[in-house]
Amino acid sequence: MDFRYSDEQLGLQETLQRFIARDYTFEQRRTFMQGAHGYSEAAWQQYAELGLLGLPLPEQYGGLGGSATDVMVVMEQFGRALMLEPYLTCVVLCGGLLRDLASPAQCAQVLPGVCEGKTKLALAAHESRGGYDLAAIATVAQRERSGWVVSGRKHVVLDAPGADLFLVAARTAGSPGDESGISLFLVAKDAAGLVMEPYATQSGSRAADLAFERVTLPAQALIGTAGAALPAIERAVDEACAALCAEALGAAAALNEATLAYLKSRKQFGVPIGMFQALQHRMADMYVAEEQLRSMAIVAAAHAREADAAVRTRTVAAAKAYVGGAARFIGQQAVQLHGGMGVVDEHIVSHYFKRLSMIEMSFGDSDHFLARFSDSLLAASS
Amino acid sequence: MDFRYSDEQLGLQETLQRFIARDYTFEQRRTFMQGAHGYSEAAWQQYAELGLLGLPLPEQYGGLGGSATDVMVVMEQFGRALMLEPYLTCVVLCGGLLRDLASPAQCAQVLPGVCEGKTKLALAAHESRGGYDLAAIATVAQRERSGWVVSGRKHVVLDAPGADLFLVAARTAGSPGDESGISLFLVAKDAAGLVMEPYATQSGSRAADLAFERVTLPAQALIGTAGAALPAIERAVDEACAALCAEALGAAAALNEATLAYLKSRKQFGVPIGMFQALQHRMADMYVAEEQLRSMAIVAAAHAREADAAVRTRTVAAAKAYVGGAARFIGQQAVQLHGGMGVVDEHIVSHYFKRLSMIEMSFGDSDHFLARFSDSLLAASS
Amino acid sequence: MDLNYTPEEEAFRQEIRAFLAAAVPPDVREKVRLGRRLTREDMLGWQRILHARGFGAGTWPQRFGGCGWSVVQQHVFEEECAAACAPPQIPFGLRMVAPVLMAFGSPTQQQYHLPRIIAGEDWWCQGYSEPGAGSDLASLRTGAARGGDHYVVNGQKTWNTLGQYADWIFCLVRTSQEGKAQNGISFLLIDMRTTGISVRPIITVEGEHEINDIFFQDVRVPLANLVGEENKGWTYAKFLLNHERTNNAGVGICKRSLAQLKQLAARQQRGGRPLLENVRFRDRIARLEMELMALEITNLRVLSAFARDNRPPGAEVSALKIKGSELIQDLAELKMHALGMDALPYLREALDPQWQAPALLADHYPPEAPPLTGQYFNQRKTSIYAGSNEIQRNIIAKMILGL
Amino acid sequence: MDLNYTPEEEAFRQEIRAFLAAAVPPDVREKVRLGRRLTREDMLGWQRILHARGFGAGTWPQRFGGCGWSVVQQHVFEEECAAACAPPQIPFGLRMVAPVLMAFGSPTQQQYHLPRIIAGEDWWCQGYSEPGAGSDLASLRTGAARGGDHYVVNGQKTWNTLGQYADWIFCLVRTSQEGKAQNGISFLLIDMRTTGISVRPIITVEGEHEINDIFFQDVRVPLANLVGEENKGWTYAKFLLNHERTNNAGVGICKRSLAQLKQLAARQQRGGRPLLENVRFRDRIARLEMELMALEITNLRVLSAFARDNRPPGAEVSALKIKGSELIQDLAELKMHALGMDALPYLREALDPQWQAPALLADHYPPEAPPLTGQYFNQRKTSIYAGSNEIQRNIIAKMILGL
Repeated sequence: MDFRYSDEQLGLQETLQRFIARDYTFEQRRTFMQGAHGYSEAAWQQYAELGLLGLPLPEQYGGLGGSATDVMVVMEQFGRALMLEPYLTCVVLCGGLLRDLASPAQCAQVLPGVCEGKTKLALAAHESRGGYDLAAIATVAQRERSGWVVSGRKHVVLDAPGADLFLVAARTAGSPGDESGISLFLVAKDAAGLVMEPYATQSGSRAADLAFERVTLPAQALIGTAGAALPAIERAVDEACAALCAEALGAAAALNEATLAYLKSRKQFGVPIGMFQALQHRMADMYVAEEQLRSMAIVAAAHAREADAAVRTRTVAAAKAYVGGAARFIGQQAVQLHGGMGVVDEHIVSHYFKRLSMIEMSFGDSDHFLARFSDSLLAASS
Repeated sequence: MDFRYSDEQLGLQETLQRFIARDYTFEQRRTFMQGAHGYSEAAWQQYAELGLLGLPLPEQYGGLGGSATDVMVVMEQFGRALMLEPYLTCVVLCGGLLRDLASPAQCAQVLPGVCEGKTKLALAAHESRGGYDLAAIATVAQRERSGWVVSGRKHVVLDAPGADLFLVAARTAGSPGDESGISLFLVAKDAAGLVMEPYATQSGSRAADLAFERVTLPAQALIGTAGAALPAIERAVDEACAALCAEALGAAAALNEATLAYLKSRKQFGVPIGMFQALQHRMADMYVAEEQLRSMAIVAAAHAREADAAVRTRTVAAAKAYVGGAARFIGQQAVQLHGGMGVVDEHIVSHYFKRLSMIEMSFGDSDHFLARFSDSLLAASS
Repeated sequence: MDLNYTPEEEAFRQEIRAFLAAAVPPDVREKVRLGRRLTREDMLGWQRILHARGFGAGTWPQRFGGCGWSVVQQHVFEEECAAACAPPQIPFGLRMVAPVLMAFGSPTQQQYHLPRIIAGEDWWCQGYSEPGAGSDLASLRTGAARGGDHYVVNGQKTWNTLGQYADWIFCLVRTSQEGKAQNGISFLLIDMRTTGISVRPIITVEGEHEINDIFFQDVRVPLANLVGEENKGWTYAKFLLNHERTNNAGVGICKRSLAQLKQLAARQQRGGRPLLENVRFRDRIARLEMELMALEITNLRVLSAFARDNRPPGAEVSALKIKGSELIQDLAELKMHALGMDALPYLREALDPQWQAPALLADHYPPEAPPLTGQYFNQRKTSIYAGSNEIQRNIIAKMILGL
Repeated sequence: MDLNYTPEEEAFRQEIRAFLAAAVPPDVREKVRLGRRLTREDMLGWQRILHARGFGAGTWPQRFGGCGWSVVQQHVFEEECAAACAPPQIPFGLRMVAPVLMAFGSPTQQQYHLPRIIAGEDWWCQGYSEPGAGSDLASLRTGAARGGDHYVVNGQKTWNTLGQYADWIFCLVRTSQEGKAQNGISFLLIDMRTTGISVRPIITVEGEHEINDIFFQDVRVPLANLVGEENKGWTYAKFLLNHERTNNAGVGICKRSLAQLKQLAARQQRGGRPLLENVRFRDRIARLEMELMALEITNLRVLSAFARDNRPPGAEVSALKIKGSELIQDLAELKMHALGMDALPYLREALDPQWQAPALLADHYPPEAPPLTGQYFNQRKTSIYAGSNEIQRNIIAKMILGL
């Protein structure tokens, strides 16, 4: 039993921290946010050089074959620095999904470009009018001649504007809500009939709605077996949720640090406000929440690639729900303790708060995951 | 709009306060608890003389025809003094049920004795293994010759050991869970075949389980129309819940007073512990909770006899759920702020805490009533 | 005990309701309903409409052109305004500086300013907080030095709300360093067009320009613009703070927010069914509605006691502030959650009334959606401003509980 | 990062589990499982069984007869004990006075007392708190005056747990009025059979005799029973408090409580269906299980850091105390709620192991039911004793956050 990062992981962490201190300050981030796709392409190339982009990907495709805990190291720093690049969607979510589901030929076609920072991926899976259900897919892929024709719409596709390729979940059989019949396709951003409506997100990155208007794909665009993609998509989303827990940890820990520093420096009535016991106790509760959040992020990483899908799903659900609640508590209280300074754009506190809020809302809010975990108790007892 | 008690109500309140100060101190209460039925028969006779026992009952049967708010005045003082007598069950619940459901002849037979303190009633309605559903009745009453034969069991019949007559809900048609088919019968405590298993309750009064082993009743034991008693029982339980909200208000307010006094008198580290800001803020939250609780108790009393059953039920449900939660908060925090003194039998604080807890558990806990209220939102929207 | 409004109050409510149904401009109503940006003219125009009907200042005494309503009537008015999606009345003139002028201002000040406030001619803003003086307001440092028939003001005010629209600002300034910090403060009225005033926008968490820093560099203010006595400003400031706290509960706004939440929950889908049918989400709504039921009565209890005893609001309003702010925050939070993944888009242009959802978004993104996430972020301010909820708990502990 | 126990630790767990399966007397196991009263003999007897197997004192060094287990091993042991429904080990001797004697006691004291503690021959109790000295322990007033070869002790201790069973009491007494309050305190070992000691039961909220007042009237205590130096007792007291705080999370007990809650929810009926199928109740269970998942890892993180760095527990354990106490309270609360109306009966006699439910009750009243409501009441103490959760927050603020 050892809850420390390994020496290699600590090395990676230190590398990232150095990078952030020099190339990813809050002010630099503000300019990145104004970039074409809402992030720094230069930073992305740096990540490629540091090996981050292949971290969880197989070595034969240029990756490092790292674990979910390795990813946790990276995502924790992404949270601390509020980094905008599409690491979660491109590397963790889509990279992991291809790793698990794609053929060696497909992996060899796409993953090296991901590892090298030349290719960016995004997952087009949600379309359920604000719902989170990955089986609620109405987009249809029909076999035609030697390939497929995809028609349908995808909502809030994270990091879509900067993506080169989309992994698109479409139904090759069954009806919305059915667990089987869902297939995954690789679609280039410039495919004929693919329409994109891009927009910013509340925490500074970009997303888009997509419409597939009879988009024609070759046979080899199908990833994995037709109709059997849902388990892999769910696994990839679980791994992404575990990574989000780590990102929340980084942001919450940094926010607690900022709040503690503010309590010590901000004076009212002639003394630092950290002298007031009610605020001391609040800060103590925020510290405790961070410790518990950290534990759940560790649990999530440890189970993110668990072979038993039921155990993985219920564990990640518990972690995402718990982390969402703890991050909300820390975020709201940090704003409160900062007073007016907590609600202004020029101070980083509001950005941590927004990011923590959007982490909770991504892939399912705390109620959604509480429900999954709670319902798993029924299965366990019967 | 006027949220004050009327002059008559204030007079009643003052009378009760004088009575309590002289005849119902905490130490006197302790001896009453040891009495045959766990309360003071002398106090009961005093209530009769003060007119309390007929307060909500019709004047033609010796009552005063008072409102639910009049009852609120009494129950608030019952809460403050932790009074043990079966006012809630005998007068509010059973008296109100007879008033609404019984024939004039039946009322004339029973209610004068209630008003005079000669007859005590208890309601035998629950039997659902810890459930709160008033329709879950399996006890059966069969027509035989000119009367009825009742068979079944009733659980946790409050104040049963001291009761002279029971109002017994039994099924004359249908199956457990059906809303129709439930009838109400008047059964004497010494009826042949009626077996009682008495016990104390956690807050100092008494209750019992009852078994009806082919208890034979005359035709006139039926109260109201056969099979149609449930709406009246539900109404009476709602009125009892409103009265419990008032009792909780009295207990919570007295507990807040005791806690505030303790904060001012108890010294640690050389100062009264009420000097510590964290405890000041807790006490402020307890004050706010009491104010909100009071508002909900007022709402409950105002709607306790509302003609529209749906409005009455949803309003009382909201009040009982809210009051249960607020009382739990105040109770737990009062114990916490009292430290060790909060968890000992010799100090009144633990008794307030216990009573508040049992008020929440009676007739349905906060989750139960939240569910009723929440589900009513669906009906309202459709 | 009578929970009902009097027949007179009910008649008053009907009168207000009928008036509002006709008077709120449809485009403005729609902006309020959907949370779109309001212009300066939208708000001043609404004040003029109210004034034309004689409803310009509900709680002002009639001798100043107000309606002289009771606090209960004012509550009814505000509740109906919220229900009718009327824009908010700008409080800085009507509810803040005006009561101070009525109590402490010179006849000249009263005669010039009060009619212009009630008629929607001048927009006022507030100059209280400074970077080093928030909850601890008495430590303010913006100075006003006498020079001839003028004060010369230098310093900085912050957390100034909507000062970019303002014609006038009322300021607390330091006119003396003697004695306790509270003693040397004066209350000045300053024309925003005076040379030396600059306004720097502060963008708030949700990306909007709602507040400002105001800088004063050698700003010359006529001595006649001093309210009351020099160095007595602290008294007027406390008087103002008490008046500011009258509608702390915000019951009307909470009711509209709850109604919107329910509509949203009835329309948003989860797994092909309305979100309202999801017991977990519905329970969260139910809890807030219970809280609102209690708050409404608590609020009316406090207001009716004030009206009956004819006294100004006391420390009881601190409880209303705590509960009201928490409730409006919780409602905003739940509305964001109702959006699910649709909470993520940040469509700044969508707050413009002209905005039409692109076809792709229109498919799933409800018309109420654009402001909701930002409102959740922005509403965190309600437990911070006008005396943070921590300050309110201090007030309860000290003034009510005697701790 | 490795969340797994080592193969050695796993083997250790299996060894403990096998031992417990055979060693816990079935009647005692059943009492623990159903929350029935344990006798003094049940608890001392269990200590003797543990001692006979060499498990009498897991964390004591081997030179004092202990096992010298790591904190992780001790955690595994306690978790298995809780799962096996073994009775608790009496902490006052083993975990409180013994570490003080090992560190500061005389060889004579060590040689006499430690073997008797580990062997379950003596029951110890604690004499710390006084009516005027709770969280502010240094203000204690029980005095010990030197007279010849004795101290003469006069005063009162309170919140004494299970002193009615005790052979010995360790006391903080005042031996000097000089200097700071902390300076004049000494640590005495007192034979409970000494003339002048009287024990007055304090009945706790749930109606049981768990704590006492202890009165000392001219109690003669040999000077040899002083631990360490006179007037240095505060140092030993702080040392003890740090040692007391090692198993603050109570993860094993929480796990057993959660398992019981789930069993209860699977068996209790609501509307003809198991309560566990009620989504509202199940969600409440789920929230507590999530909290426990987090707490278990937080606890192991703290313990493994202590073990690795070979250092005594630090202020981190305050977080474990807060979360652990809240969780055990919440679990007790939920179990009471699972009973519904059956939470109301108070059957004092039902806590006796011989009790059989009368036929009428047996019909609906589950065998776990009798103690549950009382446990909910009683568990309120866990956020009060051993340093209230407010004190724990003070510790975190000061020691960890530097506020």
